[in-house]
Amino acid sequence: MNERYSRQVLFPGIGKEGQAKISSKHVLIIGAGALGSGSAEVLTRAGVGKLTIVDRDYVEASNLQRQQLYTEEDVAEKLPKAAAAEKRLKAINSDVKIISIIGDATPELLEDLVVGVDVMLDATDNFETRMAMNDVSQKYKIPWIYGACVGSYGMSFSMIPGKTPCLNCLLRTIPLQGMTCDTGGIISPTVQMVIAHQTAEALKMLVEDWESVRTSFVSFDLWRNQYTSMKMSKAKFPGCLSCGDERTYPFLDHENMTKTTVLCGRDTVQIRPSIKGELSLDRLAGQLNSLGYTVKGNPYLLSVEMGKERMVIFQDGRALIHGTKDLTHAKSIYQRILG
Amino acid sequence: MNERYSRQVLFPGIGKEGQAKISSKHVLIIGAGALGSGSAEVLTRAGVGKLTIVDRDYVEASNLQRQQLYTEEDVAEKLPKAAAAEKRLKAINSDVKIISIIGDATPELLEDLVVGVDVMLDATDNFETRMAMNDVSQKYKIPWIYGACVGSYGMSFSMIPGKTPCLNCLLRTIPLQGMTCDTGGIISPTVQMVIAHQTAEALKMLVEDWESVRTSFVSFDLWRNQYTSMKMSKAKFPGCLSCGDERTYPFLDHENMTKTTVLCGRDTVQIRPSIKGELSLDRLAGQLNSLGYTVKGNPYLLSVEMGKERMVIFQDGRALIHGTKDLTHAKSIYQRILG
Amino acid sequence: MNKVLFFAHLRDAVGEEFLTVNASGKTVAELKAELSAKYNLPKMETIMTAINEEFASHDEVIRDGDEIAFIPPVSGG
Amino acid sequence: MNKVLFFAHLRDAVGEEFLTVNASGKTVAELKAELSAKYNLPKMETIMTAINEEFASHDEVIRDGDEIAFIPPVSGG
Repeated sequence: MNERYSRQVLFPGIGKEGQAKISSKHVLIIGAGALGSGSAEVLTRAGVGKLTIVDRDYVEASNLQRQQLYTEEDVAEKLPKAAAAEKRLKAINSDVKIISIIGDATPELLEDLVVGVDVMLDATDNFETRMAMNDVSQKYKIPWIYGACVGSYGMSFSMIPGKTPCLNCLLRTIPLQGMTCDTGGIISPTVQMVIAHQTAEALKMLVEDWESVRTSFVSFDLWRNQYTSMKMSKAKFPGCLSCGDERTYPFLDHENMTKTTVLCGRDTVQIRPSIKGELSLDRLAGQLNSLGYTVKGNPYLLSVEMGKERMVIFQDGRALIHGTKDLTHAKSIYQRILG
Repeated sequence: MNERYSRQVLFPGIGKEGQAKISSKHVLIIGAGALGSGSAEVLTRAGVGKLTIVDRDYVEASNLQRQQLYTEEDVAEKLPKAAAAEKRLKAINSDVKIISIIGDATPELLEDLVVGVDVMLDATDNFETRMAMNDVSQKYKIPWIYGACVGSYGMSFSMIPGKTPCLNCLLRTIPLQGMTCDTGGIISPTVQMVIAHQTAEALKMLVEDWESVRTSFVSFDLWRNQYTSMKMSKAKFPGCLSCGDERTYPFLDHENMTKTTVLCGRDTVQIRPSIKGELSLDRLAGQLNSLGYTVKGNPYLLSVEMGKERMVIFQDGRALIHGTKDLTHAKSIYQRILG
Repeated sequence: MNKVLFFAHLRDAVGEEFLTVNASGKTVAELKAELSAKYNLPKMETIMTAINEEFASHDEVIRDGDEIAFIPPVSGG
Repeated sequence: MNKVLFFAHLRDAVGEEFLTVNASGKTVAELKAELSAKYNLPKMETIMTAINEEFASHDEVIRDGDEIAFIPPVSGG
């Protein structure tokens, strides 16, 4: 018995056989923010065989309050999160093969990366990427684990293709104006609690203890002392375009994705969201105001100062990010505010 | 607004006032194992003013699977956990004053350290230390937060002197043969979940949101998908010697503590537990056997090979640790097995 | 009568952890529309609904005594 | 009748998440002694008991329909 994993092997749910399975498996984590850095640390310590982690951002001062792999030095060096994560994960466990990818988790990239993966963990900050993960999960029959949090409120749900409902069964569409950590704030214990649920589920899947995988949708509020388990046996939607008989995997389709374009000759990126809808600009302005942003507006648009950049948001969800030509950076700013 | 804590200040439960309070407070964490290293990281990232962390052990390979501040290098250097924790915590947040203490959390040390402390966090691995923390909490009117875990099972309870029941109300005595991570194993998600509860409670106390502090006793099993909240309003025991009218703080009394003595002229430490009781040697032998230890015995004693040391345990809980003269190390080995 | 529980920002908007309303005979979508208007709640189409701790679709009919919970999916991570 | 829930190693020892027993009129201590003998459970003196999700002392009397949970305090950390 490897001394390193001795306490985990002692746990009857894992044992020697389970540990051997864990060390032969490959986990893909999408996002290296709060949830991603935490889950990556848990699974690296647990001795997973291979771990791939994908992120498009670099480490900023405001991340340190909850993103557990990073230090002040990483902020000073402006390291990409994926690179900073890889450095720390390798210092923690040199047995684990860590693959870090600096980039936007587009459907194309997800389809490339998912080959040979045993479990996918959701650690992204927006529903567009989650819906793409959900379609990839169904198309390639890879289980994935949804996790999300804002403030003291968080949730998790395990999805196994062919067995459980999928995210598209539950939501039917991409929610507009989902609450994000940049609009609702976040405390680190909430992150820890979501990670606890996601990684426990991941371990069950890695040791192939499918009977123990949680079938209910968990949500909780640590500040209000709420915890609820919602049974999901009736949640499967037969007409679902992601997991039903007539499936089309709509969120792998370029048509249904946020479009980003650099506006010719200007230091500006245009963002067009996949879903046409009507934003409540009043509500958004109030929210951003109370967060300390400088917001100006009229009935048709809002203009928000965001450090070096300025974002102009129209009622249909379209936005212009002035002050950058970097498509990925612009999309990241947009999704931080609009989810 | 300090950019670093911006997402936490956005959370309405904290806000700017709460953040100012957090940065002026002092937290004492007893233990720098799984719970202690995790909670210390959360509170350091959250920007607590001062954090004192106490531990008697050094970093070992078997810790890395779940103890989040430590790396392979710390194991190679055999760093004391408190020192390794301090190093990493300072790299994470240089605003926080970190005080690390390498030593056994005896009642004397606890009484010294608790002066000026706002909240104590339990991250120890034995009930003797917890009962001493509980008495110190009552004597000096400092709230503390119990947390513990084994396997996929964990629990937490917040105790506020004068308001809630105390640990001695609930247990009335020190449990003999409590389950420990060395006998029942442990998976890291369980640790994360206990940390989530303990640190959420700590943040509520630090911002003085006493209304939001959880009054129920939480226990959960992540592998079996159980979660239960036990109401505690009827749990206060009027005759309690720790928090009742006739209080004597029994667990601060030297008489009620585990005694350790180096046996004259031999490389052996004798351990005498505080509570006289009858161990079930059969059960213990079975347990240790199934964990892979070499155990010999007769109806009066067990002899267990534990790496460099050999422990002989008698039916009344007394033990001899052969192969060491280090009192703290011997006590640590004993409590890892017997809780 | 029905107990209706609110989570996350819905709870802030309503100002209570739960309300007691008579929703018997209404569909989930009808109850959502009614509460949304009364409390000026943010768009509720994508908010999940549990009836007696079980996922319920928009057209499910609420019976007397059912406990309803509104669980907003969030996107932070 | 009473539903009795077991946590942690008690559940392993009993082999079930819960049992249905008739404990009406018994004290918590009596029920513990009975189950301990029947299932050869480890010492139960320091195991906490909840009746209907509320902490109960050893001498509390169980009534018909009460749900009992046995919650062992653990010491790992």
